[in-house]
Amino acid sequence: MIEVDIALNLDGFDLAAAFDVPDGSVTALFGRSGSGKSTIIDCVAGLRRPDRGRVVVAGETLFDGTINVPPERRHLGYVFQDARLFPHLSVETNLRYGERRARTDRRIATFDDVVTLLGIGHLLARRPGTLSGGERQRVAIGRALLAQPRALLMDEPLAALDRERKAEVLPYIERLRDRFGLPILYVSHAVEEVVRLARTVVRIEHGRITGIGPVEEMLSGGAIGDEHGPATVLRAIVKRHDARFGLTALEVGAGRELVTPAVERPIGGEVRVRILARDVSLALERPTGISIQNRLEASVAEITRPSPFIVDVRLDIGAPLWSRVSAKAAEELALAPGKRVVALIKTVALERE
Amino acid sequence: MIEVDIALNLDGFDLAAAFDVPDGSVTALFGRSGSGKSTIIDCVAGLRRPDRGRVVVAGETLFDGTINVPPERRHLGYVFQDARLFPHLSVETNLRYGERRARTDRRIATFDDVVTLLGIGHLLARRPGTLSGGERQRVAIGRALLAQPRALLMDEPLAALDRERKAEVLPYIERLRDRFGLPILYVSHAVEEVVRLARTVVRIEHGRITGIGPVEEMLSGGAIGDEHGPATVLRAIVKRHDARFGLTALEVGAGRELVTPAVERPIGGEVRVRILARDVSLALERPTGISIQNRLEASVAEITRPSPFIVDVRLDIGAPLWSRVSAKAAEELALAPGKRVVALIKTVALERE
Amino acid sequence: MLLSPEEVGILLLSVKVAAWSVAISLAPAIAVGWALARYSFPGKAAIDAILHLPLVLPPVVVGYVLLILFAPKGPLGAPLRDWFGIDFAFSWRGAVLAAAVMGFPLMTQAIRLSAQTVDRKLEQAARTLGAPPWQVFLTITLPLMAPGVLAGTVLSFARSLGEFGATITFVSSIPGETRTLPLAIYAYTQVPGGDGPALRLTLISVAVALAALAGAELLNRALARRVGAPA
Amino acid sequence: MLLSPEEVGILLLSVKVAAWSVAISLAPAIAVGWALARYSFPGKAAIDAILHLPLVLPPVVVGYVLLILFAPKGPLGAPLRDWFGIDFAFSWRGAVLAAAVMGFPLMTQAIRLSAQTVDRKLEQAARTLGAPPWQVFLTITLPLMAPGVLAGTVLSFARSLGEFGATITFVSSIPGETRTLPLAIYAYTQVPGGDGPALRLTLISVAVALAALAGAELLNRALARRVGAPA
Amino acid sequence: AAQEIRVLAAASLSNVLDGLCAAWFAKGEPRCVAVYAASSALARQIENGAPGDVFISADEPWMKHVVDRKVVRPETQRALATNLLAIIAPAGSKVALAPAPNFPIAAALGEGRLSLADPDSVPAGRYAKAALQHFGVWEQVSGKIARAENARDALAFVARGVAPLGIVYGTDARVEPKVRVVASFPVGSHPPVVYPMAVTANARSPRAQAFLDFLLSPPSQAALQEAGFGPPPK
Ligand SMILES: Nc1ncnc2c1ncn2[C@@H]1O[C@H](COP(=O)(O)OP(=O)(O)OP(=O)(O)O)[C@@H](O)[C@H]1O
Ligand SMILES: Nc1ncnc2c1ncn2[C@@H]1O[C@H](COP(=O)(O)OP(=O)(O)OP(=O)(O)O)[C@@H](O)[C@H]1O
Ligand SMILES: [Mg+2]
Ligand SMILES: [Mg+2]
Repeated sequence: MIEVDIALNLDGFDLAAAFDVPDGSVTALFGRSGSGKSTIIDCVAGLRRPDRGRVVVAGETLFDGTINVPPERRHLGYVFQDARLFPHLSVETNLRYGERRARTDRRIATFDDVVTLLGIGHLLARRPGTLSGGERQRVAIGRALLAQPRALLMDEPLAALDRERKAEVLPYIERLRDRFGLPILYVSHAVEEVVRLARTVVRIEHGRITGIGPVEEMLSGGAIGDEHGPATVLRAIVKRHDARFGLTALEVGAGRELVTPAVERPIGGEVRVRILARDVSLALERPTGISIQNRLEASVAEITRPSPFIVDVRLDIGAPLWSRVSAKAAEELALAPGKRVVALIKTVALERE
Repeated sequence: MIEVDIALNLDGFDLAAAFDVPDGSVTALFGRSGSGKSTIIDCVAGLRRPDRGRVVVAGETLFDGTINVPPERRHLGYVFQDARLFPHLSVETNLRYGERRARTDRRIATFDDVVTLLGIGHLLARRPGTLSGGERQRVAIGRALLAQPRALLMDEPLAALDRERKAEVLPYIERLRDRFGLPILYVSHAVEEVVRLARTVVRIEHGRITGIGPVEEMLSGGAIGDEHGPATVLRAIVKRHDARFGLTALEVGAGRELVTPAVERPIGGEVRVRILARDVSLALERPTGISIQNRLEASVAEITRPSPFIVDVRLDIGAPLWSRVSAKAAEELALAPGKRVVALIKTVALERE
Repeated sequence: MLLSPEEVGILLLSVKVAAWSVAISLAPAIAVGWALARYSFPGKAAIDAILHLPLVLPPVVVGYVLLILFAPKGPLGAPLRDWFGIDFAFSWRGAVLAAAVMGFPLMTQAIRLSAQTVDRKLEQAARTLGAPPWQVFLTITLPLMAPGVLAGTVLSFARSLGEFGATITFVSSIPGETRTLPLAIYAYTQVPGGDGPALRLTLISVAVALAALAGAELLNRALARRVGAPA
Repeated sequence: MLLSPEEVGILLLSVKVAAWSVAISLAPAIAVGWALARYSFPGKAAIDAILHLPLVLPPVVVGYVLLILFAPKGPLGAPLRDWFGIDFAFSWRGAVLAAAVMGFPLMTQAIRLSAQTVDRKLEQAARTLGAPPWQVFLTITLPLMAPGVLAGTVLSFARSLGEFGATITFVSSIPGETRTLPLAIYAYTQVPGGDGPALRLTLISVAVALAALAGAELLNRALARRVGAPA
Repeated sequence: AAQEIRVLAAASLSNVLDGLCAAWFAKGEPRCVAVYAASSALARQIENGAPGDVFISADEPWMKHVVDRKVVRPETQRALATNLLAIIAPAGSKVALAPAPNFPIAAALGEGRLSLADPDSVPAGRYAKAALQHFGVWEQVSGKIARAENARDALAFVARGVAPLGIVYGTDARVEPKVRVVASFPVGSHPPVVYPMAVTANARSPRAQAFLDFLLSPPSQAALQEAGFGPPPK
């Protein structure tokens, strides 16, 4: 766990922030350019001294005004917004720099894995001077991972990467998070990344935290989430596997079943599914002859309007489930609290990314 | 118009590229990290000398092996991937650097407009050293625009910007493009940006062009969109605005209408919509009592299986439209080429990003 | 410590000579330092070596070479005298020349060093913004080289203040004309019992150097602030 | 040009003295240059001034000060001799000391200059990767300072090769012991008809300097390649 | 090497002394190592404990300095040789001057300067000043002096045509083809130019005194006079 509670003043720019990053989870710092995200991360990493406050990682107090553990003994992997590769060392030596100094009792990434994942094998002998923007950033990510950190601080790590590479790196970061229980503090302007990785979002404006909460909640508020509307995270139990179609049936809430692409969990195991509100359609009756596999009986619990033309509906399916529809659809279906409807969710929309 | 036809070899990396950027249009260079995008732009800007080939802007030959117009007389606005602000000059002096040297007969941007647009008014007296990543990039964009260039070269200009700022800067670039007929060569990994700005996409792999074509064509189908399945980009004409529900009806293909959240374009104007295959459901008959607003008559043109359990269907709605469904749904609906179906697309899924 | 009029005269002369020496060296040193940092050309090593010669040779030899070259009938002295009316022999101008020659390698190396570190990507950016190479040099390269120019100036000024061997061999020690602080100090040390006055003059030298360095340090800090480096 | 055994002896002695001078200066110059570049502390200007003194003062005065301090019975000479058995007076070690003192400001300034330009963000990155400050210094800062260290070494080596006034005053001109190239050249210029041998020795000096500079230039290019700067 | 004899000598003696050292060694005596520097530097070094057996100074004040500090043995002090002062001009110069009371040296200089070793600090200059004072012309030329570091440098200014006239040691003047000796100052017009020598207090060589005697022997003196030096004063 990373616990942050700091304040500092930078020549007119005032910053005060307090939040936690639990183990095995990603917390995203979300805010406009210049709002103070990199500054906060610098404080956690020990590169900037807060005026006051405290920083605790894995129970160890790294800063509290008296204590100020130097960066090299914090064991945090920092991927900088600007890659900061060492220009006089080869790519390989850059990568090995932290690895050689890592504590041997914690090993989260091997050199070969990281090089393969990031596709930088052909660059190992080069100096950073001639790398392309994305190549530089990939090496920087690898370097931070190979230092075998006990937490990751990532400042727009994927901004310069193409989507294919992103699609390869993201699951890797997820695996690190899950397998080693790493807490990750993540800055990104890309909502998809945040939605995908983060459990919690810390919203920051002009150096002040204006909201902390689960991704679903924070992204429904408007400012950040209006792209996809709110999302629902459901806890579910694996009921059945359908090997023929590559599907898994999950039990969500009281007896209700949700069919998703195959989940590699034993029957009875617990999984989390995240369902974007934009992927949930509503029907008055259970339709037939339609490709949408999930048709769940539900009742309307609550209706909100994040904008005049958009309606977010909280359904009750034994558990809450959010759906976003257009104002016109809401009127056509005469949606109102208590009304019984069928929630339609495409199986492919539940593909774990 | 920018005409590019160049070849060069960089210590083992071989590049050959030929394409045009017509006036008043944006051409996007699309390719993976390290594929040679920045190198091409450097050649156009005159910062790197191709081994052979030619570069022509607005009819003037800037390079042809004999001629090699120096960068300062090319009058191209270059937004670098790394901002490259002058560290010893204030933000204001950085901005004014090109403006002072600009030809007075071409004036595409005024200082105040640019500063307001980019929200950098409060930074004018600062030195670049203490700016945040996004602030730096904004100043770099402003600096290039104020040089009053006759064409723009933009290398991931918005990568470090938050979405609100992007949403402000993008229309401005569109206006420059339209009002002054600027040709713009644009590098970005963000599909949304490209879809929105670019007319043409040049796809590049390992220094070789593997495709040039209109955005609709290049970004539809599997090649680029495979995270969510293929995507469709449709060119559409604004037909009607529905002020009450904040909707716009677009004509896509022969008489077929698509309802999207309101688009700020006059009736008759042209827009592009991008539709992810995962957002397109299929039904055998036109369903009723359902929140999904778009129900388009279609026929199955082609069926592909990117994985055993996933089926991508190319529909014909006058134009091609991709849909992704589970193998189970495909079997239930007995999908086969020629079959008539109804494509269902949620309005909220079409929100312009 | 009150200075005698003679000491004041020596001090002023020394400062004048050192200041002129720096002034006439600056432009050529910038040009040469920059060229050495940026370009490879045939004979570069030779030029570099010639530049370093004043360091390697005993100053007396340098002075002697200057004497041969710039004597009124010497190969350089004659045309300079005939065409431009400049006469170095036994004049403070000769002292300036000697000091400049001795300080030049120091100035050039410092400038070269900082020219090497200027990021060419910034220069490229300036070109795309419409600045031709000479403007790029004046507005980007030179300001970013400023720390090196400053350090080179300090080194060369200090070296000029302290220049002895080449000066006395080239233009001798003429009170009020070429007898700078080191020459005066030397003269005192050459007579038994001259240590007292020599010490006074030495302290004056130290004071001048201290003042010059303090000024340079202030400037340097201002420069550091300008590029926003953490103080 | 064939060298006489005497000339070879002088040459070897000169190179030995200059090499030792550089060798003993290097570590302190790096430490001092770096500290001056990075830290502000009370008395910094004074330290800076003291470092520059050997430039500002006539070398003879520096030599005289060294003589007084390091004479066998001098305040530093006596303890050094009694406790460590090191004797500077009138030995080649003294010539090394004189050369080192005279070259020190040159070396320090060059190093300081390049220490100023090392990007601290890279040092920060190294710390987050687990390197304590001394490792950061050795693996990041120092290699990035290499051009300055190299330039400083060249300057100081050249200055050491050419050092005359302080050396002759401090340790005299003892054949085979302290009579380096400049001292031998000087000796020849002091006697009638000595110009021929003096010229030969001068050419030897020039050749040594040229060789040293050519080596430095090669190293410098290698360094430039290493950091991937365009050639 | 413990046997060798180390001679600390004024730099202007170097070429003669090298020959004499060789002759001394040829006689089966210990090797002689000559250390040349300015008299002032040598005197200070001796004062500070420089190892050396014999000190030969270019002037008497520095010898007196070391005698006063008891770092040479006063009883061993002898004069090695004397020197003459000559007025010189560039080889092509037609100037004619003969030292006499109020002789027209200032007029002969014209706009030019008179090249001397520094009259305040260097022996050669001091002697020249005394000679000029003797003839009553010092006041006329004192503002036109170019003060060289030593007599050799003074000679160079004249040889290079930078100064029209100079006053240097006769020994220096006679071997420089680019200068012409205009006149010599008569003995008595200035204090004798004497090179005093002595054995140092910490001399270790048992042959130091013998070396002084050798230098005063007729063959050595002949070699000195060959180089232009005069015999030691009686
Ligand atoms: N001097 C060089 N020597 C060898 N290879 C080089 C050199 N300069 C660039 N390259 C290589 O050329 C390729 C193209 O680089 P470029 O910067 O154009 O890529 P890019 O398409 O802009 O990538 P990105 O999206 O990561 O910025 C890269 O693989 C890079 O490593
Ligand atoms: N030394 C300084 N003096 C004054 N202001 C500073 C200083 N350093 C940083 N700032 C300001 O502090 C604010 C926060 O900077 P920070 O780098 O943390 O922003 P950020 O949230 O990371 O932005 P971005 O998304 O653009 O990277 C910025 O407005 C920046 O200009
Ligand atoms: Mg930031
Ligand atoms: Mg690039």
